[in-house]
Amino acid sequence: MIIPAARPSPRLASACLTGLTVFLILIALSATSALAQEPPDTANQAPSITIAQTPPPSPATDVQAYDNPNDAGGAVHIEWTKSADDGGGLENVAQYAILRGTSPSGPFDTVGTNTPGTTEFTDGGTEDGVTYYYIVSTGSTVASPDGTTRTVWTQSEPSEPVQSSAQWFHTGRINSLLAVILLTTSILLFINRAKTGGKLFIRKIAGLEAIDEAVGRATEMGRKIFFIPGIEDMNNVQTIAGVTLLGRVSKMAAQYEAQIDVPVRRSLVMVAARETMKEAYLDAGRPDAFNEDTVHYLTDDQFGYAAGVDGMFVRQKPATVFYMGAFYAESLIMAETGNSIGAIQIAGTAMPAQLPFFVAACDFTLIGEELFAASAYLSKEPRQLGSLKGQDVGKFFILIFAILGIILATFEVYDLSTWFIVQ
Amino acid sequence: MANGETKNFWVTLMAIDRRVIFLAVAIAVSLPLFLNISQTIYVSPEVTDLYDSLEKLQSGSKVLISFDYDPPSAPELQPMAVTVIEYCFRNDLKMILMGLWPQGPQQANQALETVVGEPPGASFEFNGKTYVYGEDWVNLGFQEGREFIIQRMGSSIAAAFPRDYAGTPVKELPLMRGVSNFNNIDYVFNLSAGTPGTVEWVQLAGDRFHATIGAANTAVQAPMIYPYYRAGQLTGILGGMKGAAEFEAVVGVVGKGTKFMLSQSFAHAIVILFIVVGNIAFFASGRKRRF
Amino acid sequence: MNLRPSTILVLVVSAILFVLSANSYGFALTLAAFFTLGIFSFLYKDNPMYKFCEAVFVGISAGYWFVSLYYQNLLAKLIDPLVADPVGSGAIPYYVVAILGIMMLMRLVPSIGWISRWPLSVIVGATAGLWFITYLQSNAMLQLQNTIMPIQEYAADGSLNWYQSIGNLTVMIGTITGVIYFFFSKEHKGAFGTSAKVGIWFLMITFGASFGYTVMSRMSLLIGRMDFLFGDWLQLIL
Amino acid sequence: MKREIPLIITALIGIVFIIQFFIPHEPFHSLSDIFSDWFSIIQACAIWLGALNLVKLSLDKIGKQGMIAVGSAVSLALLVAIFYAPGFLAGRLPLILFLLAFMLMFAGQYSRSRVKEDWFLSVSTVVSFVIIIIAGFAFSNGRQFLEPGTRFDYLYQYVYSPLSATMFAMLAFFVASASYRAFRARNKEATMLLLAAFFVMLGRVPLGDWLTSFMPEGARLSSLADWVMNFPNAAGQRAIMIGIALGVVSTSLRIILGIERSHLGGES
Repeated sequence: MIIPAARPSPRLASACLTGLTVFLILIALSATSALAQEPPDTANQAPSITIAQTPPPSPATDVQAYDNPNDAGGAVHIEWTKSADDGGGLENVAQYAILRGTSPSGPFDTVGTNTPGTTEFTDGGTEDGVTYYYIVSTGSTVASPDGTTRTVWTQSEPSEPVQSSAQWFHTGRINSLLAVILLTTSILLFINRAKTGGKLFIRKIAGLEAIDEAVGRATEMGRKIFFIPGIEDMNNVQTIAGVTLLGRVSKMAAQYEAQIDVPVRRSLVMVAARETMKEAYLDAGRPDAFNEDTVHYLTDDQFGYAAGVDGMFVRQKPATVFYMGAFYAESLIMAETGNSIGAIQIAGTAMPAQLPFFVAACDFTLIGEELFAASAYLSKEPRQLGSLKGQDVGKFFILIFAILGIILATFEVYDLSTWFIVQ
Repeated sequence: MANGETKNFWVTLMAIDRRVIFLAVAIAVSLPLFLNISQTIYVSPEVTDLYDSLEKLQSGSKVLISFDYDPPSAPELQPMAVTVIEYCFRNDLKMILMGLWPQGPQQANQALETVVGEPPGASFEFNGKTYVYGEDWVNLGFQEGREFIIQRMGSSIAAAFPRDYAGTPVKELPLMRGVSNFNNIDYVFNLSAGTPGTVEWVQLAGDRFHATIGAANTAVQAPMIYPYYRAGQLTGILGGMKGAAEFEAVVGVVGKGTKFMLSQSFAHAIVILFIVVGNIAFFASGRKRRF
Repeated sequence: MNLRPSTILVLVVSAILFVLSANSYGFALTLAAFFTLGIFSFLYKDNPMYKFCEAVFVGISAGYWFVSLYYQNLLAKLIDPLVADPVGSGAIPYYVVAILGIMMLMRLVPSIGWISRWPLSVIVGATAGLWFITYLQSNAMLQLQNTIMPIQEYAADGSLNWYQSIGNLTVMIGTITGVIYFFFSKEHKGAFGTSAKVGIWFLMITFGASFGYTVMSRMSLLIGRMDFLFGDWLQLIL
Repeated sequence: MKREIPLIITALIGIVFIIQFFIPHEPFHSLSDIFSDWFSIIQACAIWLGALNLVKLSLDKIGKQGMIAVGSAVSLALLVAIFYAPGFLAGRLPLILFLLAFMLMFAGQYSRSRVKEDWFLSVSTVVSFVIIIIAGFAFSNGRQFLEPGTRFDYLYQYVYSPLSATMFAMLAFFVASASYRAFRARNKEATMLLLAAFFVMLGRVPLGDWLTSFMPEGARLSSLADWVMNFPNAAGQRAIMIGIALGVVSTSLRIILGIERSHLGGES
């Protein structure tokens, strides 16, 4: 394989320790000096508030303020009961202003406004540990005799004292935590089992047999095989899977003595593809038959690459074309030309927008995760195999919960869906 | 042999020069631009739902409109942007414009210009009312950082966007007073052509910070976000040019979306025709294979 | 193409002068039309005009990002705060990220290019950490949550809403069989195999819908260009 | 050193973002905010890197002749700029730095230049890059460079927009041509796909309703397309979405734990 597996080393351990120290220092720094301090809120420059006698809207009542739950502090949540003139009565409420003070007698500063009909507001500008009192002021717009309009306000009673604070655990996310633990352990367990040589079963993937047949066809016809490993670089998992499949195709080609051609768009992919092919030819016992120029770089330009591949298709009329990796809009251009010259085309990609076109224009398509499964199946690489199995555990639980939940819900026994709401 | 000749005919038909097809498409798309045929626009439920969610907003509510697209997707998304801005003006909603794509703020300015009829400047008259920059609308500009910008906005919008598109500190804009994060935003309208876009807005602004989101998408992206709509993570979806036309229909404006629908009909018709003829030719020429 | 340096010089200078002076709307539209037609000329065949337009596109878009990112990101988010408070403890993170940013640019120098892995690992680590949670929450748990529902749904008057109920059932069957198709630990045989087969049908309908929508999208883009050419530029559409 | 430190950085930052989801308390909240800001800035630098790399590659292809041309053009532009806008040197530090860097790169490439066929194209790329940079940094009112009417906006509207929009509009032609020559109902799956595509394509434009106007409302193609999009499509997309979500979770986990290192790019 191309990527060296992880090996813990003494150097790594000491480096870890250094890193951890740096990390702790960072934490300490942030705790003492509030690293991400935001500029102070300019909320108290809000428009001045006139308290007029007539015609005042009824006040909001029952103002309740409490610490905003499950946050890092710095926020208070305020709720109130609508003014009698909001959605009834005089129908003259224009807005609510939320005012904050540090004593029940004031002074109060506006921290925000909300529209009529609303009954809550979150003040995100509080300081933890300071006691605050809130009042909600109900405003209505009145016309003055001189034609201008102004807002008259009626204030509510101040709320009970409140302090904001930070929480150590988000209580709405326990289910999420359980899911994280479940997935993490099963993925790690399976990777470990694959590493220690445990047998992991993966179902037959139909596309793989099609590959063998397609390589055979090229030999029969005496024409070339083209392999396009996508247009992304080696840091894309789809490209890695594509290159793994290239190994399989090359081995078959070496055995059948079929000619293969691999035009690539990225130079790193070229290096990786050459390595893989060399190994495959060696495996097949034909190292002499491998020529490095089989894998060649065309251009980095997306449409330029597509045009280049097109030209090669038309001139060389390959019997079989493989598209395995990450593709974008150029998939269409290449698949069309491949189809028009009568090649058998086998595609595999996890790009959702390109899959439909591959299904319609190719003879066989590995859909999404099938590409990764095929790669894991072929390479027997512990990371790939283990992750695939770990994900299967996740899918298994999803299937069980879905089926069970639907049955329980349909017969109105229990609503299982509430287990999966994450706050 | 007659049979051989027919076969030859189909083979020739299949091998037709691509440029002929290109020309046919160009004509099918351009011709209807000159025609004036009235069409009934059917409005789908996902558009009605989005409109209803907008209707629930009280006047004075703050709507965040994120322009996450560039000129290539403008034919689909610009009509939706124009319509939503017009809607906000009509219903007296305050607009906070921004972009997760660098071209977004400029597309926003262009959309404003389309609605107002001139570059908006610092203030302008519209429908007999004066709108002032900083009080009725702001354009926060673009920030690189993909979904991390949304994540940052969840704790502080002013930290994610320290200055607006013209370099004014965001803290100095009256509209942004009291807007600390998503708690103070009543609605998020996302115009998206890819990544970062609707998926990120749903995952972070919606699911993590509990904002209400309506999505306008290019047609390429729209089918993939239907699960979010069904799960209530989105209030509705406007998908592609048709979504734009439907949105124009419910809001009651006649814009480019409606105007282009005829070309769109012709274009779809010709693609379907191509698929049908191509398949007939394929099967008639007997080029079936083992697979 | 064999242009002499002097010709290039003239071209370049006139281009720059043009940018500095031109503001005429009509001329600008013609310029835009020129680039539009230049790109479309590829459809006839690959030609120098297309290549030129493409080269300009590559340069202009790189420059566009370059300028945009400077003013809106680097200036507003890094340089401004450092200029405002260069010595306070609050400036530490900004200095750290300034160094990381420079390390990123070091890739331009091949011999010390490896140092760019440090900032790169910030990007990769942050993305991995954030996605780990967001995908689990929004794309797995909440989707499961919405799949779990009673099949039957009642209308406001208490009667069975057939449209919605059948729809619910469709979503449930489609989701479950689709997930079964992507389940790799069991052979597709018997009832399990049948489910997987149903799953692939659903996937095909899904791809069909995507296909139709993608065609819609691509055609819209072309309509936009045609509208520009015939409407904005030639003023033929009223 | 070359490998371990990046792995540690990846792990620490990844873990902070995960912990922060469950523990809202400091320091994780502030740390995740800082890292988000870092992400933003580093990403910006990465894009700068891409742009500069492009210039470097183009310079490599330009060759001596072109170098002289571009070099003269840039110097000339600088001169014109200085005369055009007095006080130019004051507030335009980035531009001057860029031009200096450009000159350095230019000189560096000059010594090992190779004349190639496509040097004219490379010249075009470099010149367009330089033009928009100068327009943006020197002649677009500084931070107000996005205001309608600046030269930067002009280049955006009349050069960048048509070029990028047309690039993508070409795909319409390719889709049409592929639908004629490549999309075949070759098996059951492909047939099903194409049928669904038909209904959606027709149902999503007024043409579909016009064709089925003899049917009662609610049974026309538009309603059918609605149904396909909202139920079978949503179901299939959801299955794919769940699969991808689990894939992302496991990849992220492997990256954070340092099991997956392909992003660090091969050998140290």
